Amino acid sequence: MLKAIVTVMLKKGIFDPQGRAVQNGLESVGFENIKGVRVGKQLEIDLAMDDLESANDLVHKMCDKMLANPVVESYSFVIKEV
Amino acid sequence: MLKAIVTVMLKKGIFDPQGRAVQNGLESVGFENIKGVRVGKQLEIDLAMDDLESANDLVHKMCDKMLANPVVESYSFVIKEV
Amino acid sequence: MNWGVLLFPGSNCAEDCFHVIDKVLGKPVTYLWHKDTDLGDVDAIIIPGGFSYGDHLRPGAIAHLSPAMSAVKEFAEKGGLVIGICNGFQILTEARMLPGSLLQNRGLKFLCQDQTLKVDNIETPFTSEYKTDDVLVFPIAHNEGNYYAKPETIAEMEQNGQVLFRYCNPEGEISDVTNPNGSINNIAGIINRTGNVVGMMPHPERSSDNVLGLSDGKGVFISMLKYLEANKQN
Amino acid sequence: MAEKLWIKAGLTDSEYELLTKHMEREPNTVELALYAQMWSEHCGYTHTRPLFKHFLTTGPRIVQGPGENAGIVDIDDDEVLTFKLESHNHPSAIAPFQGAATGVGGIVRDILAMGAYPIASLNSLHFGYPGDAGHTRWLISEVVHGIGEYGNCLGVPTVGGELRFADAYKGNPLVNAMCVGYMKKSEIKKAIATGVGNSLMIVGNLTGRDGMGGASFASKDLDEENEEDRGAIQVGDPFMEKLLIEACLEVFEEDYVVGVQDMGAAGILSSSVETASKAGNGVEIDVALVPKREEAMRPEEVMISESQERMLLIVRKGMEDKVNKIFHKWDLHAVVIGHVTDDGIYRVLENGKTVGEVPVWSLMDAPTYVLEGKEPAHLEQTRRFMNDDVAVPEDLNQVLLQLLGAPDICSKEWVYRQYDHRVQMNTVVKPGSDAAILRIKDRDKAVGVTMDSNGRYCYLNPKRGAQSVVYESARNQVVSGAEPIAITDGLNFGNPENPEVYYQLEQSIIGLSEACRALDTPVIGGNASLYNQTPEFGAIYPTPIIGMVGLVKSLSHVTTMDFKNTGDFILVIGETKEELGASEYLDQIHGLITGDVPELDLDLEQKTQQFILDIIRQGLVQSAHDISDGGMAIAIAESCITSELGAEVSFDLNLRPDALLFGESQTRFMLSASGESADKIIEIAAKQGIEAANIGRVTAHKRLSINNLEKNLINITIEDCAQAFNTGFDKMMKTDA
Ligand SMILES: Nc1ncnc2c1ncn2[C@@H]1O[C@H](COP(=O)(O)OP(=O)(O)O)[C@@H](O)[C@H]1O
Ligand SMILES: [Mg+2]
Repeated sequence: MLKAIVTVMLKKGIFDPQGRAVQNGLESVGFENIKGVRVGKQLEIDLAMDDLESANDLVHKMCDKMLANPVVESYSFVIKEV
Repeated sequence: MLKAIVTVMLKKGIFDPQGRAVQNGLESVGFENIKGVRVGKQLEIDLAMDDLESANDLVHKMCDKMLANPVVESYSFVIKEV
Repeated sequence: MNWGVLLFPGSNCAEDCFHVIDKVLGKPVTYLWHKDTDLGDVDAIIIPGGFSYGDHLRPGAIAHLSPAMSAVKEFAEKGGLVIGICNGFQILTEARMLPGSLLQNRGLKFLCQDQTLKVDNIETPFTSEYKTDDVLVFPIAHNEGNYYAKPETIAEMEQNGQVLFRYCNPEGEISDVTNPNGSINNIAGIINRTGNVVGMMPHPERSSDNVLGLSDGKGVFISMLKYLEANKQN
Repeated sequence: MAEKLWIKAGLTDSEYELLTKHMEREPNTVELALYAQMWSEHCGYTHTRPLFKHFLTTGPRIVQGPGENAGIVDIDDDEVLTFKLESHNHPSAIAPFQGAATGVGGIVRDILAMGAYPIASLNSLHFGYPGDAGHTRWLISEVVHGIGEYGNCLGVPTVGGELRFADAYKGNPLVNAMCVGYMKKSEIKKAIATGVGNSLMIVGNLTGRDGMGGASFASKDLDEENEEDRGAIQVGDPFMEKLLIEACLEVFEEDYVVGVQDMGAAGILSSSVETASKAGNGVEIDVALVPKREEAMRPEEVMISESQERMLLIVRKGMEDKVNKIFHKWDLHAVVIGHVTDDGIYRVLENGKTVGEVPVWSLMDAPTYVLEGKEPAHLEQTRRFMNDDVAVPEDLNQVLLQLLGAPDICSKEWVYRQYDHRVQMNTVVKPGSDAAILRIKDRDKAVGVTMDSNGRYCYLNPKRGAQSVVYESARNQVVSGAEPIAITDGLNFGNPENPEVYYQLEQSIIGLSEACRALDTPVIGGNASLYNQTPEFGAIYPTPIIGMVGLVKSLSHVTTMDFKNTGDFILVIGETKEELGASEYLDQIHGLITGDVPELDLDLEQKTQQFILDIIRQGLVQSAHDISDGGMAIAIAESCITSELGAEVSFDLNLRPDALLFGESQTRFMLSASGESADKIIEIAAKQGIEAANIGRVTAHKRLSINNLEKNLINITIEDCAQAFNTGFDKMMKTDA
């Protein structure tokens, strides 16, 4: 069994209103030293497979096809054995 | 400068409709071997500080106070130097 | 003229679009099912609003991969008229049938209000019923209506007259203050390069039945109808 | 049992004794869990059921009274509406987004279970004043977000409701959701398990451990000890619910299904017990057949799980595959989990082996408690309030502005902007007027929907307060052109075992019943939520919430509160008395929650409402608005703000200026009409012995001026009024969004 942990974030340069809102929220309750916040998604995908390489391939395909929208998002992932 | 990468996921045992919909979606376009998907948030927080320990403390506080709702969510984070 | 309204699990404005074509326009209309690849003999396709697949992942992210969408692409490539409204717009951008993408509203909240708009390009099969000075009222109801595309893309679209609708205030002024969701250049609706595929966040169908006190949206469907009729005769 | 396991399960010693008598033996753990759930206040209505006898539940338009998932009313042309409200207070206090969202989901399934298409959603929300408490602001935004997201995704327009504030709700906010459904008379479904051998099929989501014991959780105070119950959080999945609606309605078109029940509190258990009991049948359910999301669930966990978006269908023998096929089309499945039996026994199996069996009737026969109420101590004092106890403020313009911006009165656009109130294309009058109005497609008629409450009134006079709430609901209907038909009630109270709370409960129910009788608007369903209190903040105000539905007989009768034309005359119908007690004005301006609720005359009320409806139907009225929270001045200002027109009015009343402007005398309306119509209205009123006065005109210059006895009381720009009204909410929430 493998677990892919995929992170999808808005591309750099695209304004992230949610990140800004979180930053404002944190600051309004007194947290300091925050230079910036960005909010994205994390997906944990359990895979019934053992071969790391083919899993790697598969997750790339999933991301390109569905999990991320390349117009506005970038993705990265790691695959762990579980 | 430090960067905290915070992951907020629904607690285990709590139903994650989004994960289920993504799993079905992936399956419907032909991806196989998917045993389960859970979807959560990832927050990247840039901190204007250098001390890892106090950053650690701060991020814990942020999570407890605002970033995660302990009733339904659990969180974890790593802090990196950037 | 046969109209088709494409149904996904989670579409919730399909009946509304159907109602307008059927009862307001009095034209034949059928539902198209997302699992089908045969669209029958429709002349125009409406991709309605709603929350296809619950808007999970991203609005339109799952729907655009459905079998019916490949058929819609083929239909459009042959010049068929396609209009995506709200979630339909999101699906069309996900399918890359239209440029750009729709991000979350900058206010981070779902926005339901009667919105004033101006038409930017009246020389399309979707807008011929309007005048450039018209200030129209169409309801909006969305959480991800904040139109984004790369600056180069935007420049190109502006140059080609691909921006169809812009958000304005009741006086017709277009500025950041009159922008409800943060869309670049107040963009509310766009058209593809070949001029037969439209995506728009505001709901023309909700502004088509006089009983509801709004009627400006009817123009979109009547424009389409006239275009179809003119082209059928040729 | 050595340890008193039943106490832990929430049953008393005497309840335990009773159930062993019913069973003629001691229960095992599965059986004990069945009783604990079914005999909780939430499922068994142990404290409220005896009081329901006061309700009027029948009438010419009533097709179905209480006893089904929702009541049904006839709206002519073989068409009916079904509606009900439900509370989700405790879940919303703990996980406000999910609590509120699943509240909407639950009530929508009740409507669906009747066979109807949900056409409108409403909600009544009560919170403490946010003040500096970020927590309350968070609660408000999460609750609103949860309601919006669920309804928006479903495509059911959220068209109305209310949002009210008082310190009494600080520890225990109220979230009550209402849903209205439409169907043809022939499409009505019932929650009944007839036909021995028919199958019980579960449809929708998988079953997990969510909301474990929610029914008994809702029947306790919110205190530290239940913090552990927090495992009970259910997550809503509106997408699944949307598919359920589509698939169920498609199945209902065929003759496959004999009964339907949604799964709410106590899940599979209560839905199947209720359907079996209605048919006088037994059922057997094998928990191993239930599609599950989690492993190693114990039988009782499966039975009482409150996983959302599930329904129970009682399917004709042999039709199971056909039903499943339709669900399959919607990417769902329908699974047989058991059968209807003829022995009257509720039998739980696990892989074919019996793990619990009890008589169906005994589960439905929750013991009831009729307690002794005691008048709350505070009434003695609050009744003694005299108007002279407070001085008339100097600057009445300032008072008006302050009231316009007060939390209970200010514009709630911040809230309803987040709700899709136009989807389905029926919304003729959207949120922001008195009643929301939905047209019925292809017909010249419409329905009015409202939700109202007034906790402060009920706190200061439970009986008359409850009456006032029913009347206010009805006034909201008639000014919109709708004839009130029936109500659903939400009884939100503290712990009924406290005699003062019990008194409030009993008196409120009596008041509510009397008003419903007087107006001939029967109670066709409702919900009770007791134990709304916390150790820190005590009990909530007694808060009966009224959801009302009315019929607009022609679209031409639809009327809104905004003035329409300059030069129209402004009329006040009804008598303004020197009544300050219980008012918003005393509360907001003088910081006093005291006095008695304004007087009510049931006959006069009935007569006046009929009169308003008559003149609207005759086409004499341009705008109509009821005079309620904040009194006359607020009513006029609201009609000005919504129309962006001014008004110049004057009175000749021998009253304190604050009572004239801000007092809340009941049975009053404010209309505008053209000159000719105004005369006619006054003439008709005179004939019927109803007070009506022409007090001035709608003006183009955007000012509001109010005089009494030639003395100017109010002179202010509409812009200032609008500013106060439109920014009040943001100020309270400290947002500028
Ligand atoms: N306060 C009330 N007034 C009138 N009827 C009520 C009230 N509370 C509950 N009922 C009726 O009792 C029946 C059972 O209610 P309930 O258990 O809440 O149903 P459900 O589980 O479907 O929500 C319903 O028909 C409901 O309308
Ligand atoms: Mg029910």
